[in-house]
Amino acid sequence: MNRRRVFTSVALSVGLAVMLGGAVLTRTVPPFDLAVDLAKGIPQSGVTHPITAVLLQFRSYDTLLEIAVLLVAVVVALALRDPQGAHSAAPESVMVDSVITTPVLASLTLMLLPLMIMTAVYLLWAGAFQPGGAFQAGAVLAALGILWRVSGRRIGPFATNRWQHVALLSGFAAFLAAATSTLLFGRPLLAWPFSYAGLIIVAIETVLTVSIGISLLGLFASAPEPVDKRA
Amino acid sequence: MNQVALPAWVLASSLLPAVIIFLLPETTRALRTSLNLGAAVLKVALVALMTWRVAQGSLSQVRFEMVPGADFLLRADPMACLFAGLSAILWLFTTIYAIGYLEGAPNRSRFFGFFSLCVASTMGVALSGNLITFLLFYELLTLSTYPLVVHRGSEKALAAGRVYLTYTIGGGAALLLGVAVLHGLVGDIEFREMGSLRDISETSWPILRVAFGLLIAGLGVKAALVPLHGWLPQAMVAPAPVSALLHAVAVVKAGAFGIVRVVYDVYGIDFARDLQLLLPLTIIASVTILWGSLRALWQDDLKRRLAFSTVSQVSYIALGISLFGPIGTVGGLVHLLHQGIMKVTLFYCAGNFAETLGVHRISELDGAGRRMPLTSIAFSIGAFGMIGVPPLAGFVSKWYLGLGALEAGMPWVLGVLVLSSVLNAAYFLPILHRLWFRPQVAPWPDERTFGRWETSGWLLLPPVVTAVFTVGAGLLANFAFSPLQWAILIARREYLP
Amino acid sequence: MTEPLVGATLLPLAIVVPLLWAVLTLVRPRRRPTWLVLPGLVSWLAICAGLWWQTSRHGVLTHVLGAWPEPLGIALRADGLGSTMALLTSVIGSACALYRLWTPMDADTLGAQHWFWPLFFMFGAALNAVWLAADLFNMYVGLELLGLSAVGLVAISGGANALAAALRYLLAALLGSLAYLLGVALLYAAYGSLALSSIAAVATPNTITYVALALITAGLCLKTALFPLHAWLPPAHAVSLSPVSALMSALVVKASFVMLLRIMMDVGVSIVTPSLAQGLGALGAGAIAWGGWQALRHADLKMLVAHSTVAQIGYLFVGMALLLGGSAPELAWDGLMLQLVAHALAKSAMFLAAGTLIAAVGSYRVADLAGVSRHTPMALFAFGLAGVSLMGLPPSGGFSAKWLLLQSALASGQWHWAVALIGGGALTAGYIFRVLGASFKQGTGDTFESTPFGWDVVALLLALSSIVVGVVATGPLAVLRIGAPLAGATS
Amino acid sequence: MSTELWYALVGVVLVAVSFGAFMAHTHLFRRLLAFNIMGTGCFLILVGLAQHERAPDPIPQALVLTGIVVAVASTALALILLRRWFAATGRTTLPEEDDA
Repeated sequence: MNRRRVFTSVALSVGLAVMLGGAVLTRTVPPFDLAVDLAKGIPQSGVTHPITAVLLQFRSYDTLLEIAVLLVAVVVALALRDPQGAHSAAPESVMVDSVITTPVLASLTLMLLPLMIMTAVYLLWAGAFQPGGAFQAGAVLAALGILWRVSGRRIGPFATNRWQHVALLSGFAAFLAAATSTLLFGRPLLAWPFSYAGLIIVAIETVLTVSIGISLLGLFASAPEPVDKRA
Repeated sequence: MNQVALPAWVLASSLLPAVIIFLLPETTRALRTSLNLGAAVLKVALVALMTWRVAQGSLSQVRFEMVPGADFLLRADPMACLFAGLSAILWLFTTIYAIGYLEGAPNRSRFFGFFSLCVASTMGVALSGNLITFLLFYELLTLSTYPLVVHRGSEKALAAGRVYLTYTIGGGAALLLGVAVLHGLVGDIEFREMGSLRDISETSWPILRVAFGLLIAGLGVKAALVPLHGWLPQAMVAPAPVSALLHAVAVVKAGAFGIVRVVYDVYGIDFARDLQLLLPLTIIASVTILWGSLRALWQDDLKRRLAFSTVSQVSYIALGISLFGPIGTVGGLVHLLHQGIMKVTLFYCAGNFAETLGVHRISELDGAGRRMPLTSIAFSIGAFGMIGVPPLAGFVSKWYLGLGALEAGMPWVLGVLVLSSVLNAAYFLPILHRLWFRPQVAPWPDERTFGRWETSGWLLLPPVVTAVFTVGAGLLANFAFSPLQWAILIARREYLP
Repeated sequence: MTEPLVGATLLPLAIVVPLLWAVLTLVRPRRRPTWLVLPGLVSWLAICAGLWWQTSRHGVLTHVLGAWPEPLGIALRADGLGSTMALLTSVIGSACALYRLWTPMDADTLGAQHWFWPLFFMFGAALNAVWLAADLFNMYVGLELLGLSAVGLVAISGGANALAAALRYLLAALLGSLAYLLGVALLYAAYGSLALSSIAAVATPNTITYVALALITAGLCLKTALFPLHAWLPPAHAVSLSPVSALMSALVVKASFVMLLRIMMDVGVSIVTPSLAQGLGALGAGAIAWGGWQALRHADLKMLVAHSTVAQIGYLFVGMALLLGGSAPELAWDGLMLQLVAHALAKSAMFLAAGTLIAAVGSYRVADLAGVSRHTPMALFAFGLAGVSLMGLPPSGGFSAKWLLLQSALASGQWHWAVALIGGGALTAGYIFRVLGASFKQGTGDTFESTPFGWDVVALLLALSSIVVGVVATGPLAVLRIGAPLAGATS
Repeated sequence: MSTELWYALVGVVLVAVSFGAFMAHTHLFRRLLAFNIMGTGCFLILVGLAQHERAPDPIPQALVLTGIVVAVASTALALILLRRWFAATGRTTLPEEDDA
């Protein structure tokens, strides 16, 4: 990379550091303290852990859109994945480079399988009263899937396999349905009645876990096999 | 139809045909032709009705708010009728002429669509009741004439189109700025007899002068005031009916008419004098008159010579306006009509020579008078009118302009008039001499025969009729509703509160 | 009281319904799911129209999500600007969708096209989410959803060029939204709230606020492709499918601009000094000049139109300068709003028309348009009408917008903006007539592809509305003033 | 100086450095990495700055979780585009930049 580019970059980064540093150091005590309102809100939220309460009650709309973002990423991945079209059953592209064929990994994966599923379930369940929740659990599931794949086993390509396709959608679809249903009862969007709130949240989290796991795995799986054109 | 909406009807009578014609397929010739003619006749009728009503003193208008603080306002007042009447009548004949001229040419739907759009915007210019509406239609006119100028799609035509745009868009920008400045100063500016800027404090007079300069610069482009006239001679590559439109019916006239509006109905003639704005205008006009005539002398291409003659002739209007006093005003206004009638005649004839004999250059015209007597007679009448031979229309204009100059205490303008008349004679008489007194030397470059007539009837009728008008406007100048009487009516209103 | 409640229910619907159709079209991806898409478009249009009408009758509408009041919870808020943009989005979105439905699919044989519709509806939902957002962090999520779906739409246009454009666009978008997020983090640290309204009430000029606003402005200007941060825009808009280009140029850049406008008017107005406003305006003027110049010299038709977008964005920032640093902010607001609407309509019409022309002559080059005026007059006419509005020649929305901005500039005695506005118009005329002139040229070999009639209709309707909106601007502007952050604005 | 403020300052350094890297590099993958580090720094600032001299505030933590998901999604999308681009052209940089 050329000299001028480096100089400008360094200058920019120093400038940014000064700006941010100044901002951080001159910070004053803010006029609002949401933590207080939050503490008041928790009892009506139906969950005990504040972060989960924020994610799925107070700012659940953000979470809805966040899942939509994830879905968009997966959709684009799938779109770029199958040049032939969604329903021409394309043979699964086995990723030549990323398959590690050692008996160790193969057997280890088999042993890890139940353990990781258990971890995921635990994380999901823990989310209600301590750090944890759908995304973490989903990430673990995805990791499991990746191990599975890297160890040379096959996973149906996501664009063609109906069930995985549905599983992919289900998380967002369920969340959307749960969010909208309240409108039918003349309540605001996402305003779940207190008595059901906890139940609904757990349900959503569960579906989301699976869906997020499959989404992440889909993102991994649908990367094209690396072909070095220059070789 | 109720009379309040009358201006709207006048506008619609060419706007709707424009839209319909655009949608017509190329092949439906009969329908398109009848639509054109029907609309043109209808418009003449509507304008006549409107003029009649205005003469009785009833003032009809259409108004709604476009953007906050700026109204869309169409209004029929005497001056509007003056211009609307001219372009309505001339449009009728130009339409007839164009139908004959474009027989079998490609892209006729496009042509006639923009043709009608162009006249619709001219009507808008005539009828607009405030500066912003005027600006609106003035720009629309630019847009709708561009496709006509480049209609042939040749390199030359496209080049001419580029020149045309460069000038008119630039002018439009100046006009927009001028209007915006005035609008910012006093809000929405309606056209009113004696103007509406009288009661502005002395302190903002400099701004008013700047605004006047911007407005005249913007309008001067279309009115082809030297040094903004460059586009006009270029644009003569367009088909003959378009030249007629540019030179007599729509574009140049819109510029001149705009100057009239600005001087009389925005600033007010006496306020303009107090601002010392009239003398510069007089000088520019005089320079343009002489320069145009001088350049015309050296042109061999017939249409090009006519174009420079337009540059010179149109400035008579600006000249008359800039002469303080009712007589000068009458001279200017009446010339708005007379120049239109005479110049359109000349362009029809030039087109006929080109279409029938393939003659474009004056040096090829020898003996054309025998081959095409009617056309040549019409041309001669137009030419004599331009020179100002009594009792033709041109004479009336120049007579009033001369008296106006004396009234305004500018005798030197008389000199300008005499000199330019001499120049007119100097570049028109040789043409007539070739037409009538020279024997035909070479065969016509590209001759077409049309049975017993010297040329197609579509092409022959318009020049003959307008030539008759040229005579009539001079002979019958004292009858009611003659251009002269109408101009006097307007002048009376402009000076006597 | 019931009616405003009904109206308020329309806010979440405006976001949820497109999301729902995104899911439906995702269940079984098809290239042309006409009978699935049409109901979606109709309901979308109906909801946004209703929302606009409700806003015009009842003033600003608020929907408190989850019944958790701000600032703890998130609210959706529809002021005049928000609901107008939502309506505009549904109209232009439906137009582009119809154009897409009329596209003969053998034209693009790419399997990726199956995934157009989910992304399209996600995109629509994201736009509405941004228009109606009232919470700084929620705006961030909405902006990311918008950015990613837009990148996706570019990427599936196919070909390596599309990939490169999408990558460039994605990097710019990510950097921009991260800068925005940094700014939001600082604002939260300084004020302890994310609700725009509550911060606006207590905003004070101190270092952290300045830095936050600087970061937010920089990030959003990058996303709005304000000169000189515009490099990513032209390729991204030029390689896309024509309806996608139309959506991007008409709406996406507006989303980040509207966010910036809201933050500036609510939080920044007491903090931004006139000189800073002048600086933004200067960049705008630079955009007008540079974009116009580039459009004049590009041989590729869609690149020309895309650069015209760069130039038109400049007008928005000139308007913002007049809004923040001028003495006639009401005029500036009206002009700015009208420019937003008129440009959205005109530019979408122009991109669709350009797509038709390109399909007709089978080439992207302006020079190859010779003779097309005879073959596809309607598309050319639409292009011309849209051009009239972009040039700011009367009668058109562009003219009325420019007129109002001009009035504001003169009233503030800031003549330099008047010069920029009028000069920009001349440049625009230059490149528009470059296209028209080329198409009027007598064609050598008139061999043209025939194009769907529907294409012409859609483009022409959009172009006509961009003209009409300028002649009857008073009504829409009255709605756009509802809840406007101006002194003496009706709320 | 409280721990949270320390977090925030570390975040500032991370953001600044990675921003410099984002600007300096042409290799798309490096730029993506820089972006991710920038994101991390941003989250550190968000969490750290919000709750120093104060009771721990769970809201920024929740925001950060949302932010992380969004960042993961965009990173994944970027990676896929990047791999496609590489597979299609064998380039690791954008066309206008010299293949460094």
